[in-house]
Parts: sequence; structure tokens; C-alpha cells
Amino acid sequence: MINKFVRTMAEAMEGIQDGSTVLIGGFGSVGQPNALIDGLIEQGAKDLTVVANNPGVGRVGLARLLDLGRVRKIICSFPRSSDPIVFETLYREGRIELEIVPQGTMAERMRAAGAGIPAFYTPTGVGTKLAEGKEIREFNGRPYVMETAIQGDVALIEAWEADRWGNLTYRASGRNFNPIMAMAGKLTIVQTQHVVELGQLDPEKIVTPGIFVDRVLHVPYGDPMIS
Amino acid sequence: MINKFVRTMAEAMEGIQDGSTVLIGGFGSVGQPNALIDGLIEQGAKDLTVVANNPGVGRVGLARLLDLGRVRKIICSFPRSSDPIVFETLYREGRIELEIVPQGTMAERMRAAGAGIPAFYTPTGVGTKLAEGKEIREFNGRPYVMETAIQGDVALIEAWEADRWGNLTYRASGRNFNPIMAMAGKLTIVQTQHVVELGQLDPEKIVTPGIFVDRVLHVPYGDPMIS
Amino acid sequence: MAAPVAANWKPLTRDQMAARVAQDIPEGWYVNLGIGLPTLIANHVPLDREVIFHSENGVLGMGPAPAKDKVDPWLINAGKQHVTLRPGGSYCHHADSFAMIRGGHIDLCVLGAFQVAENGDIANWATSENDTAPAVGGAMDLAAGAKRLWVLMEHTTKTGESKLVRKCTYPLTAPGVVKRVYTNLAVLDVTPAGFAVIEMVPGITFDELQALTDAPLHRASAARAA
Amino acid sequence: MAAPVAANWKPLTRDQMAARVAQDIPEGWYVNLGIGLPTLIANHVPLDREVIFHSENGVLGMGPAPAKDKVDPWLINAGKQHVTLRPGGSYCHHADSFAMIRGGHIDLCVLGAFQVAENGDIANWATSENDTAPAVGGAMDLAAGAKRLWVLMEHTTKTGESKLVRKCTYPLTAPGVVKRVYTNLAVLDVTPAGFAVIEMVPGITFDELQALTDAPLHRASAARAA
Repeated sequence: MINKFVRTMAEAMEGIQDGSTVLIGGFGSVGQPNALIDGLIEQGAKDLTVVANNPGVGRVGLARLLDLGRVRKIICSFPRSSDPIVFETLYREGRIELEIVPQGTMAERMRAAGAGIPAFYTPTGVGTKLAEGKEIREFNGRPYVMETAIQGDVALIEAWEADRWGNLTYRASGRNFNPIMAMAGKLTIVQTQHVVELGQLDPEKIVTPGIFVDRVLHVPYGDPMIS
Repeated sequence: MINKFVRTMAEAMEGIQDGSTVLIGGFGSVGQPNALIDGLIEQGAKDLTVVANNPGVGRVGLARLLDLGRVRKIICSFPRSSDPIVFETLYREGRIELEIVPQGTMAERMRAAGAGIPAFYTPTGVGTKLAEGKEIREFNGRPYVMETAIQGDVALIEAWEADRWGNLTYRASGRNFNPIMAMAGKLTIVQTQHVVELGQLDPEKIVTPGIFVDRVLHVPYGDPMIS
Repeated sequence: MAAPVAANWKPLTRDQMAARVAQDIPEGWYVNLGIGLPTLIANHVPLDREVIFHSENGVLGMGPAPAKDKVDPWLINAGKQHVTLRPGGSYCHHADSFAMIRGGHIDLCVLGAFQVAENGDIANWATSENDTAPAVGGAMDLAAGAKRLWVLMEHTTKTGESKLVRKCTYPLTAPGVVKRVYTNLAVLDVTPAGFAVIEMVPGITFDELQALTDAPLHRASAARAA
Repeated sequence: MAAPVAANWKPLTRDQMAARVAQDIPEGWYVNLGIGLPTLIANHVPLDREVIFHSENGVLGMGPAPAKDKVDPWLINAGKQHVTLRPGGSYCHHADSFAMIRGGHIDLCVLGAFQVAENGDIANWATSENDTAPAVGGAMDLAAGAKRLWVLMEHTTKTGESKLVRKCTYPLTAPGVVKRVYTNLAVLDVTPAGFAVIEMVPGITFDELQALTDAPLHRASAARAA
């Protein structure tokens, strides 16, 4: 019997190596795998490259992972937040590397990794400093920039429902980066609000099929904070 | 009030030009927009390029469109069917052009068009005659072939349910190429088995949002044939 | 902005600016509104004129802001504000959401900007070349991908510098993409000849507007104001 | 194939061949079975050993063929046969389905073939360079994309020619991708040194097998048969 559920956070985090690229889902406070981020803090892997839409808020969660000096590089579209104190301090002191990527390019680069596509061309960023040093090429008279896939060694995902095959649904804007990061992770680890029996999810409604999921931890985390 | 429903086949087909590239959904007998194909036959546009997984069965539907000499070129992955007589005759006589594309590359080329990506690299076809004359490029030591987007002037789609904004669901394996062709068509025309009120479709379950849809015709066509 | 002494015209308020843009959005368009000022536009489109608002984080068909006691904590927009979903709305993931943008399916995007140049260049994400960690978010995708890009911004900075320029001095978001600019003083089309004034606030003269504008202005043949 | 006179061995039947492959598929693998002979493999994996079968046309988690009066006309596989969906199965569109294949998420693909070369080249879509309209379907995507590619085929053609060759004479589906070949006579791994025989049908000798095979064979150290 296939059973992707793990019972403990330690099991969920097992084997994450120093130097890993870690994809972290969520947009704003919605769909963030907060428990798994805390689990990663506890687990201890360091020298990480983190891919997330922003570098964390205050001194908790992702910001705390940064604060502990565990992140070598962050790839994000929006290196700000309501309270970006940790990132800004580290960045000013030259203690963290930053790669700014337009949000849609960041999403597509992960989708590409998940889909076995090493590189693609996009109009986004052409003629700006984010395309500097990158290959520009014309198609039908319009210039495009070549962007390469971002594969994760690990992806941390928050889902709404999950079954033992790892099939997932999301809730409202909690979907965001989660399904594409699940595709792009070599080891995809999920925290789910709800557990359902196999067969209970409508096959027309499953957003992330279990083929993209390795481990699922049941974390009834509750609603995102209302800011 | 937005209302993408049209009342007649003539309205659905209005403005399709000679020389158009027409994307036709369906895989096997499931999810094929049979009524719209007949509508296109009736409408009269010629010199068409058709993109479909195969070139039609017997002497009806797509095969009939071919038989009438209306198709200049077909792009498909599988130029066979249970009864490919029309295509084979035309092809043998040099009266139709054929571009064979691996099925996943064909799907991805249309998804790329829908997503504003003019070209991408794929491992599929490298080292085979389908990559001859195409650009080969290495990423991380592995060779890939560059493939370009296939945009449709028109896409013909079969859906299971539709509302007046053009939101669509599909049924089982009737989904196949339909959602990506809907994205890749400049003019996307849908035949739907069922009509629902706006708001009746679960927002988590809509597969093709109306943004990709221009016209919807209610055609309670019934189940695909069981062969 | 500080109005000149004894001017017999008044700049539009932020709400008036948003309302002015709203007026030009027809039913049936798919529209993405940038963070900040452009977000206000939605308040000025009556619900019975069906305009479908898109947010980068996978929300299509956003409705008005929820009542305070009706907030769905799982539903935010790209500006991280709580929103609602209209009947007919749907959710998707980030790659599909940006496929809508990059694939040219969004009829209109309205962004704020630091500067717009007369050739349609827009700078709205970094305030200097030395801003080492500027936040781009989805701005470049929207600027490069939407079918039409309009800008909604004050005509000048707080210190009176023109935001309509010959050439952007701030880092570009995208070159040559802006089609129209709505300011608190005027509506201008970006044409091959540069900015064409198609409307001005009541009472202002073309020369007064030009005096407040770095880039040279042209009178649009279709200009509706004096 | 025509067995040599007085041979004291028997080639496997098609069902035995399929069963032999099934035996090597562990629980939890995501598996795509090519059209024809490989499709039979699913019949030999017991339902309580959960193997998740994928079909290119957007079906993940296929179950056994339906009873004749229980056919869902909306549910077919890539071979256009009616199938069922297991609890836990799901549907997706063609681009997502091939993302699973191309992205290396399919643990195993088993294809039929015309020829397999000792370097792992596979030819299974066109029977000659002059076949001007061969049907490739998803074969190239599967061959290039799956994590492991196994081939299930007769050892020789109906006219007795070896299908295990030094170099494919038919047009390639993909170069250097086959990891293992199951025939009606043997199981062979593709190694840097060429084909290594890891199993033979009872009674056949290595030399007899070699005599029926164009490519040179090696004895695998792990060979389970004489």
C-alpha cells in the first residue's frame, strides 16, 4: 500500500542536505508551509539556496532561517515584505546573495524544471537590467531573453487536502506557487491542513497529482493570519 | 453583461479566414468538437493548417474537411487512425503537407503559444529524424532541441460544462488537448455538452477560465462512440 | 503636488484619477491593476459593467473588498489585500496566472510608475541604479505581456519634478510599452511623435501643462479639452 | 518465432512475457505502458500491489479494463481502449501529462520496439527511412523522458531476424535510452559493454540464445539462468 504520509516532522525533513536548493511555496501569508519551514530550521541543513517569492517577515519562519545564517542565496521576485529587517541586514552586510527574478519568469522557470524543459524564451525583462548578461534572441521580429529552469532539491508545500497517494488540493489563493514547486522539487514535502481517504478527492479537481509528491505531514495549521 | 454564448453555428464560425491555422481538440473519439468541425466544413474556409493529434477517421468530420481539399497542411503526432483512408490518399498524391511532431512536443508548443513563450528546449526527438534541421543545444551536458510555439488563429474545443463567462470543465479523458488549445487560439470556439449558470462551477474546479474562450455554443452532442 | 499660486485649475484627487481610468474600461475586458493607486480603479467600475479583474497570484474575477467580518483569510490579491471572488471567478497557480499575462490574454494592465518616457518606456520598480535590492514582483511580466499597458500616476513628484520624461533615468521595467498615461492633470496617449494630450483638467492650459512636463507635449487631434 | 527443430526450450507466450515484466515492477512506481504488448503488463500486477499507471492522454491511476456493460465512453487510454480509474486517480491535460513524462516523474516506461541496439538505441516508430508518414505519437517523449525505459518485444521478427542489433537500421525513437529488454527468450540489461543476459527461458543455452541474436551477448555476473 502506497502511503506518503509521515508521522513526524523529523521523518518529513529526513535527508535534506547542506547546499540544497529549497523551493518554498506561498504568496503573502497564504499557502506558506510554515510548519515545514520551522522543521527545516530544526533539521539543521545549511548553505541553502532558497527560492521563494519574498525573503520573509519579521524574525520568524523564513526570516529566522536567514537570521540563523543558513541561507547562502535567495532567489525571489520581491525582496521586501511588511518587515524585511533580517534580509535587509544580511544583504547590506554582504552575507547573503540575491537573485531577483520577475515573478512570472520565476514561476515559469520552476514549471520548466518540473516539465523537463531546460530553458525557454520570454519577453519579460528584455531591455532591463534583469536581462543583462543573458542571451537575447529574436523570434518574429521581437526580442526575447533566454531563461533556464530552476530545479529544487527540496520543495516545501502547503496543501488544503491530501490523500495517501499524495494527491493535493489547495484553497483559494493558497494555490499560488505550490503546484509548480511540487513539480520542480526532487524531494517534495507537503504539510496539509486536511487528510482525506483515497478516492475522496474528485479526480477532476485534484490540482497536484501524487506523482509530484514524496512525503505528506498532517499539520492542521489553521487559517493564515489576517494582517 | 458578458455573454459568450452564441445561438447558431454560423455565429460560432463567423470570420474564420482562408489560410487560418485551426487547432482541433480531442484524443481518439473523446473530447472532439465534432459539431464545430462540421460547422467549419459548412462555413467554407479553405487553405487551412490543421493541428490535431491525428488526421481523422473514415470520411466524416476532420477526414471530410481534408477530403474536400480544404486543408493545405496537417500538424499531428499520429498520422494514422482506425480508418485513415482520406489522409493517406491525399498524402500519397502529394496534395497535403504533413508535419509530424512528437505528441508531448506538440502539446508543449501550443501551451507555449498560450503562455507567450516563443520557443523552448526539449530532450524529445534529439538524435532522431524529427530533429533534423533543428537547433540542438546542450544544457548541463545533455543535448536538447529547440521547438517553437504553435499559435492557432482558431481553436475548436469540446467542453463538458460552460457558463456565460466561458469558464469550462471537461469530462475524464475528454480534457486532453482542449485546455491548451483553448489557450493557444486567438479565436477560441467551444461546443459544450452542458450550460450552467454563472457561479455554479466550483472556482477550484474550473479547468479553462473564460479568459481563454471567445464563443460558446451549446451542443448536447452526447457520449463519444464506443468503438 | 503643489499647485501654482492663483492657478484656476485643480489637480484630480486620487479617487478622481481612478474614476477617470475606470470610465475608459469597457465591459468584458480582463484587467490587471497594479499595486497602490491603480488598485482604486476597481472601486469605480460598477458591478453591472462586468470587468474581470485578474491578480498575479492566481485569482481571476476579483470582486470588491470584503466587509471586515466577512474576510476569507485564504483569499488575497497581489498587493496582499483581502479580496472577494465574484460568481464566475476561478483560481489557478502562478505559472498559469502568468501565462494569462505573458500570453497576451490580459486586455489591460494599469500600473503606477516613477517615470514614463515619450517613447513608452516605463520605470516603476527601482528608484536608482544603486538600488541593489529593488522589488520587481510581477511588474516586468505585466509590462511586457499585457495587451495594453496604461499608467496611472501623479503628473509630477512631490518635489515638482515631471514624471513624463524624454528618457527615463530610473531603471526600466520595460521599453516602449506604455500606450496611455492618466495623471492628476491630463490624459496622454503615447504616439510615435511622443505624448499627445487628449484631455486636461478643467481650467488648465496646454502651455501650463507643458510647463509642468519635461517631455514635449503634442495636441491630439482628438483632444477633448481646450 | 519458429523454434529450431528438437529444441528443448519454449519461448514465452505474450502473457508470460507481460507477467515476467510485471514481476519486476515494485509497488509505488508510476508506470507508462506502450501500446500493444506492453499494455498487457497491467493485467499481471495485482491490485493490492499499488502501481500507478499513467496514460499520455491525461489519465493517472488507470485501473483494469471495465466490464462490457460498465464502459465509461469518456475514459480511454493512449491506445484508445476503454479503461477505468482507480480511487486516487486523476485527470490532467496533455501538457501536464507530458510534463510528467518529460520531467522525469514516470519511474518506468515499457515500450515495444522493432529494434534495440547494444548501446540502448531504440527504434519503434518507423519501419524504414522511406516510411514517409510514420506515426510517432508519444513514443519519443516517453523514450527520452521516463526515468527508466524498458523494452518488451519478441526476440526475433516473424522471419527470424534478430531484433537485438549492433546498430539500429530503422529510424531511431531515441538514442541510448533503453535500460533493459524483456523478450520471449531472455531478459537482458543494456550495459556499457552491450547486452548482458540476466535470465533465459528454461532449457535454452547461452550459445543457442547468441545464435538467435545479432548483437554480441555477455553473461551477466548476476545471471540467474544457465
